[in-house]
Amino acid sequence: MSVSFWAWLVLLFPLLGSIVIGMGFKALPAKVAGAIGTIAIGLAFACGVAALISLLGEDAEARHHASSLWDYASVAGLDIKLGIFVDPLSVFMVLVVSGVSTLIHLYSYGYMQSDEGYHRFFSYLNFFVFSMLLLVLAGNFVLLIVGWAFVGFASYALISFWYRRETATRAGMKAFVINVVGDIGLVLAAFLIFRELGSFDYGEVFEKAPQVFTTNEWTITAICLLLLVGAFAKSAQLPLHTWLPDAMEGPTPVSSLIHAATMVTAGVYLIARTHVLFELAPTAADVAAFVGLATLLVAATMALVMTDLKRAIAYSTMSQIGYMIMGVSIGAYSAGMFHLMTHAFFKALLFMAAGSIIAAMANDQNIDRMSGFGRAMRFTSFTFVCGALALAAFPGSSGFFSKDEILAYASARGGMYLIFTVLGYAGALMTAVYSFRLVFRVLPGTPCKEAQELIDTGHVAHEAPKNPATGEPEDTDVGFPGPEHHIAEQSAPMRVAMGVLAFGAIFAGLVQIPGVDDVVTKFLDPVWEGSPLAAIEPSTLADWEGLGIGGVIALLGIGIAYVLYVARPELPGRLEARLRPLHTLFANKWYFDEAISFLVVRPALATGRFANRTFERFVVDGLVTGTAETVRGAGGVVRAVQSGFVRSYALLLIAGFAGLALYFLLTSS
Amino acid sequence: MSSVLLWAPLAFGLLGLFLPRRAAGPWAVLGTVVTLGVAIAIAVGFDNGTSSLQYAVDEPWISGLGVDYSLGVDGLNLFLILLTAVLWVGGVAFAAFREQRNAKTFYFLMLVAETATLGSFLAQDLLLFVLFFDLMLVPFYFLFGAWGIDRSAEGGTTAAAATLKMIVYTLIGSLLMLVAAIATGIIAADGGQLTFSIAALREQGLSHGSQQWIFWFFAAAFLVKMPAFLLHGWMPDAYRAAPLPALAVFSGVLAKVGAYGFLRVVLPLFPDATVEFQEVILLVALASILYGSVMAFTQTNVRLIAGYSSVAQLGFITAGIFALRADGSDGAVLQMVNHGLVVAPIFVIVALLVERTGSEDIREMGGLALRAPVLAALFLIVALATLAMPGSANFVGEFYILNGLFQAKIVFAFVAISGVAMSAYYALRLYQGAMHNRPASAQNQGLLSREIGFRDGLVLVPLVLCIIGLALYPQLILERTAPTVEQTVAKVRGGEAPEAQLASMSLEEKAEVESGALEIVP
Amino acid sequence: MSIEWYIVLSALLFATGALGILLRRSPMVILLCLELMLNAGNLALVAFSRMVGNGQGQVFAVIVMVIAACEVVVGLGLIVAIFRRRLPLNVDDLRELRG
Amino acid sequence: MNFNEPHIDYAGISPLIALTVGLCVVLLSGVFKPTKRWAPGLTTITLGATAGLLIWQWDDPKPLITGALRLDDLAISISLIAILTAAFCVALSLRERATEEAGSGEYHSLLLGSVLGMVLLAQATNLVTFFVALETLSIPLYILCATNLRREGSLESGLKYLIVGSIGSATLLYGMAFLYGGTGATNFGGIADGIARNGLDGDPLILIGIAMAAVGLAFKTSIAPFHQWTPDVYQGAPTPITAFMAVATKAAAFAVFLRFFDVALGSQLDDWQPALAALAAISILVGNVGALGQDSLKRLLGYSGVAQAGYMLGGVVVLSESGTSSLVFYLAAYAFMNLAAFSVIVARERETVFGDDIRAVRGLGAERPLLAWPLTISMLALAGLPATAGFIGKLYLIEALVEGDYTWLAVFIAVGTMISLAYYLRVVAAMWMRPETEAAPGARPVIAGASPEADPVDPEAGSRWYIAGPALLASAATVFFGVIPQPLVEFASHAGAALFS
Repeated sequence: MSVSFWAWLVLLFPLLGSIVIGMGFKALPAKVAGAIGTIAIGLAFACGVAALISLLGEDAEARHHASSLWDYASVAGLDIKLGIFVDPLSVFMVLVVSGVSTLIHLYSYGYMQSDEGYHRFFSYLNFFVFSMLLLVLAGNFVLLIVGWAFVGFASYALISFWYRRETATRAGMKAFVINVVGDIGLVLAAFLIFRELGSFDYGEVFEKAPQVFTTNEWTITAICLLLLVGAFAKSAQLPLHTWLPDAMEGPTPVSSLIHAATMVTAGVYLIARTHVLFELAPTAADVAAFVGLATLLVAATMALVMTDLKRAIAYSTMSQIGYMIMGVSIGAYSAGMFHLMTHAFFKALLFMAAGSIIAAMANDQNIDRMSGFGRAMRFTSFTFVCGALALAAFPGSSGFFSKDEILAYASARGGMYLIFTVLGYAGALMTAVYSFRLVFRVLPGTPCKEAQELIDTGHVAHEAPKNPATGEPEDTDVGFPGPEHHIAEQSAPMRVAMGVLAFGAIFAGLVQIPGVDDVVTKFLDPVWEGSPLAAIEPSTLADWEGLGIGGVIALLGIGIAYVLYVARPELPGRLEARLRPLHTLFANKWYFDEAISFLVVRPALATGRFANRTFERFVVDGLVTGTAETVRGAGGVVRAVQSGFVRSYALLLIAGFAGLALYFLLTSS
Repeated sequence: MSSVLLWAPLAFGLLGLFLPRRAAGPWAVLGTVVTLGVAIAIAVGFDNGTSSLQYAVDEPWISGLGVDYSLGVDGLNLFLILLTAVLWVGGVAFAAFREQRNAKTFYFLMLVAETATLGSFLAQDLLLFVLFFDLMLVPFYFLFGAWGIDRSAEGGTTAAAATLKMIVYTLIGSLLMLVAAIATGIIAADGGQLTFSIAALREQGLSHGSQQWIFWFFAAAFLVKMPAFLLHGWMPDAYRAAPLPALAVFSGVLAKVGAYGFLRVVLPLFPDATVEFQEVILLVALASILYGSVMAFTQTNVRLIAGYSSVAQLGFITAGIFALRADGSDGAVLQMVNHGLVVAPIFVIVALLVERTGSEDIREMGGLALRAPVLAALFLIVALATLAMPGSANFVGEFYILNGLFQAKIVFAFVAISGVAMSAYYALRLYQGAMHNRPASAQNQGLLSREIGFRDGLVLVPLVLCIIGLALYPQLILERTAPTVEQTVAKVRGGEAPEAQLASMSLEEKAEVESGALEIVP
Repeated sequence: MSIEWYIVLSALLFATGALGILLRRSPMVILLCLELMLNAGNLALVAFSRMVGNGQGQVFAVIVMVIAACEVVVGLGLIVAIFRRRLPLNVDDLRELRG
Repeated sequence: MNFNEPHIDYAGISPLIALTVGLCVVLLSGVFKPTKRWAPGLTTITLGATAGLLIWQWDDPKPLITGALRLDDLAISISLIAILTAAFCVALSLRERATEEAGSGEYHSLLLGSVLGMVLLAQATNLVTFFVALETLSIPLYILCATNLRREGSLESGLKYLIVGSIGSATLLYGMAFLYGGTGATNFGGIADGIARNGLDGDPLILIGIAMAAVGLAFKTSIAPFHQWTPDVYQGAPTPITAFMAVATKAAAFAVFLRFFDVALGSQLDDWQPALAALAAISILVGNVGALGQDSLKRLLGYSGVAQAGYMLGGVVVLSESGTSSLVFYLAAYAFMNLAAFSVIVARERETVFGDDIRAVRGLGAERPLLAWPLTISMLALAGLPATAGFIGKLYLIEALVEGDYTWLAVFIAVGTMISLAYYLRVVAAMWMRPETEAAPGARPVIAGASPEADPVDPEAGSRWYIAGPALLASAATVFFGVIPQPLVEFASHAGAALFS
């Protein structure tokens, strides 16, 4: 069995799953549907592994395959096939995506139990995974765009899954439109590529590009910047990130799927995939790197002050993606991809744990109301801590190795790239603080009402859930969301999923210990062969120095968090009072939403209103009615002349004759 | 064969007049189905890869006036014919499942309309084309006027007034076109044997001077029909008045005839003028895209949202044609079919929504998905196709169009593509407003969520299947269209200055030129 | 005596007839004026036929007289009919048909 | 002394003889009570016979009566159109109040007299015959208009027509005098020679003559600004007569228009062509805008007639074979379209109290499809929509105009047609669609509707054979020649060839 065969199977199973569940929403019992969904993704993962094995069977140079099913749309010089491109990078992505997604499906299997839309949910979920896999396997830019947009749609569908929530539907719309902006970026980039290289095909493009373009020529820069628009929209980088916190309207598994594992990492993948182009356009690459840096800092500041559990984690995601974007744009490809993987583990884990807690809180996401869950939900708390440790890059955890590798590479590249190292560490400090802020606010302390009830009765609070955003009661009567809540403690599938991820979060780092074993790097290296940037290798010593610093900073951050939220709980209040303006800025998400609505949304609507009320009525209709009126007026004249006086008729007749005669006489002479 | 296709609907329509009222509907459906059968037979027997005319018929009709009865099928009209046949089955069937006032006349007119529309696609004689082009309007005049909705209560116009506005407005173009067509024939003949056969006229060619004014007479007709920006004044009232089954086919097919006319008549016959006025038309197209989209996302009447969205879509199609590149025009033809395939279902769905909510105001709908998952799913697919979601054939169409535009006139492409983002907004708004959120029962009591009935499903599902099928394999259309389009566009390129020609060429074409394989005719 | 005078006279007649129609309201008078106009034509014909020296003009004139007579008869008939309907004999009051 | 009798081509003048004889017979039949009922039948027979004789003469052109007349295909085709119209008129006049009052015999003989005038006019090639024919055509019409004695409007229209008409003929006569004076000839050929011989190109005398002749003819064909009698007379006259006038008069007048301006004044083309073109444009505009918002259908058709005359004048303007043929074709088509419409109006006049008001046809589509379809078809045809003879006619005319480098006039026709849609379709809408709420501006109570002398109501009129028949026949012909125009085109092109070859 060839690699591409397995790759096609990878695509096939989720699609089938989605269709089967979607079609059989009446026939299939809920559990079956869930099972089908989970198994479908599981099979995809299996095929991914198979692909990996058969790929490793070949020698490094030959490890890329293109295969196509049929001509999708190829006339007039555009040659677009329904084709895939398989190489270590895509296989790596396939594994991460399908692997984590399998666990998330498993989790959802338990978590969504009582929800009416169970079939719809799994159908969407499978479709989402399919789209993501299509995105990473696509063999040409057009198919990439297709996958790209499918992912966008799937996220829309999942975000507005509880479509009776106004807030959810609005959030979905927001996400979709911003993603479309991203798509447009890609489309334009594709056009420009076609104009210069006459092809959309990865292989051809990456082969021709170095011959056609000179470094930093405006066209290639433009291409890369346009690609970045797509990448930023998808990966929630400034300033196209505003959809992401709102996306928390979706059910928790969705959040973990969209954020942790798949969608937001697409941008990282895109840059890594097109690194050939980016290396021809260093300027664009640096732009990307700086945007990544900015994002990671800004997002971290927001995460510091968020009181909404899921949104806080969402911002931390933004921040982490910032690291990855930064990494892949400065050339730390393998490191970036590695961080992508570890992040997938621990972030998915964090969301799941948070989901479990929120369920216990009857959909209340406000951390100010949470406390004492450490005793109430031991397993959840344990996994939550694992996730937090990894996120905070606690020495030995997966995040510890992956994040610091990026920073180490930055310093190794030297020059202005040291900035990234320095500020990266600053970000790391914040990361540690906010991640443990969450831990310390939620787990220890005297149990809150819900926690207490859980401890005493072992029952999840059953009061009618409210929409966290608006506080309006949910439509549990029609099952959006379901009337009961499910927590890890009481649902085996959820526990399994979280357990596996917790393991990954802690130990995944061990596959990539500098100097000891660089599994990921070795595996991915063929992809970047011939790239000067990838050749730069931080010395093992430097690596370890970096790790040392990272470890210290992580511990420091955790310490600060401990002081602030456990030892001296009154401090945060005072700090807040002291740094009021700063806090307001952070708490209001740096006013990005306001800015966008002021710059884009309002003007658009205003134009619409003008067009509707003024232009349409006066110009367009005026054109019609005006003419009609003129003609009718002329008719009035004619009928007025038709006075009925026979003598006036005679007069006109004679006048007409006179006129005619006059004309003739004039012409004659 | 083409004659059979052309006259079958009319024949059924005439026979239908002598049937009992009850039978009228089913009989009409049968008629459209038979027509569809013939159309499919033609498509199956169609030999792709050649740009020449197939199933050609050519008889003298009015020998004294040089008018021939000549029909034919080629890449340009093959799929538009299929589209017509398909949509008419849908529209008539949808109507047949409901009670119609004065049913016999209604179906008779519907079938006359089909013949007229097919005629305007099949006609290969300029005057025949004009004749059918005008004839199309007549049945719709009656359908809209007599079976339409009187809006005077809600401050609108009566059906009669709206449809009068429509027909006068659209005939302004067509009558000027009649003069222009005759002028074309006579000037081209130049005292010699008078003929209006498009093929012959293409060979004879016109002087640049006469091309200039004739071009505008034709352009006026086609732009009004689409309708394009500033010439769409007739559209809102007509769309609000029209009975939905008729409207579905009307906006699904008739709008395309305008765009088709550009490809069939204007480009081949007036190449110089086409090149000369390329920018002007492109500006109009852009205006249509932007204006249509903006209007679409501010409207609250579901019919008008669909109506303005098609203004925008036709803008894209026009832009594609006037990129004057093979890919742009390929995309345009594909997009014509796609748009027809999405806009007709939208109007069917609108009809269903109105039945469920008793209102056409998007603000008074909502939450319909709850008990109608299937309807919601179908609607969702259609909506996504409308916004040219990548992966849909509409995307491929727009991709080709915009690519052509991009390679030809990069600035226009950048402006045009902003319409894509807006389309995403208004299409989803339409879907969400109807299907999602809580039912807006506060404003609207009559609203109830009901699943799509089986018979309506029979209408809607096949259309949606067509959409999906094309999404998987748009090549089906593209490869059959391409040869004819290449030839059409090449004609224009011939009239173009060499450097401009070079500028608007894809890479390997450039290569060919350099290697001398491709000759540039200045 | 040259032809001009005849033509001038006939022109005067013609103008008088036209003016009469424009100025007078009674259908009778209008009929008279019509006669005047026709006879202006006759005069011109006869004069011309003298000038060009063939009889066609005079023949024409004779025929025209007949026709003129017919017209008057019809006109009078109509006037009688109107009179019997007790309608005003004033063309300005006959304006039910207008607009 | 021996007297050599002139050679008389009896075959040639047989149609005229037939008509004259028929005229007298019908007149006599009217005198005696028992034979009174035969009048319509006899008239029809006469018309049939004449038509037969004319067709017998088809396609051998020859001068008659020492060149005073010329019997060629143009004349024949026009005469046939006139006769056809007359036949329709006879059918529509059955049981018509006007007929009763005027006395059947007189009524029909007058009709025949007018037809005789037309047949003559179509053949006239001499100023004398021209004038005589014109008057023979007009004078009976003056009377026929007024035959509905009980309706004030009828009398009024008769008198108006008489007065204005006579001014027209007087002007024409005066113009003829000038032409005769200039050239010393009364037959068209002679005039042409005279102009050439005496080098009278652009001579004021001739030009004034031309102007006056043009006025006279424009008047008869109701070209603006000499059209003002048309709406009033059409509305006032009994509807069958209106139908007859609307079509036949135009046809005959256009025939002589062609002959006169081609044979006699062809050399002066450059002088009169622009003038006539301007007249055409004016009457296209005036006619179409005047018809907007008219509530009386007959009046509406009157104005539309003005506009249509404008279109047809185009055929004269270009002075070419195709122009002539297109004109003849259009006249034939015009006959069918109008006759269909007028038949329906007659029907509704007798069925309803609304007379010829547009209200009379409201909702017709639902209750009386058999009447609604003919009227609809004729309206669409008049508006020049495809699949009707009207469309082909316009197509033919425009082709001729473009050939003759009068494209701007063709565009004018197009523009006029657009305006015309507004009122033609208003009638259609009234029949098929729910009533318009906005009342037509300046709507006045109409004669027939408002006045106490409204005709007695015969609710069955619309389904009587002699009304429904003509309506269906005419509309069927309209559609037939719209789909298969070839035969009519042949017919018309013969006429065209007759003048130019």
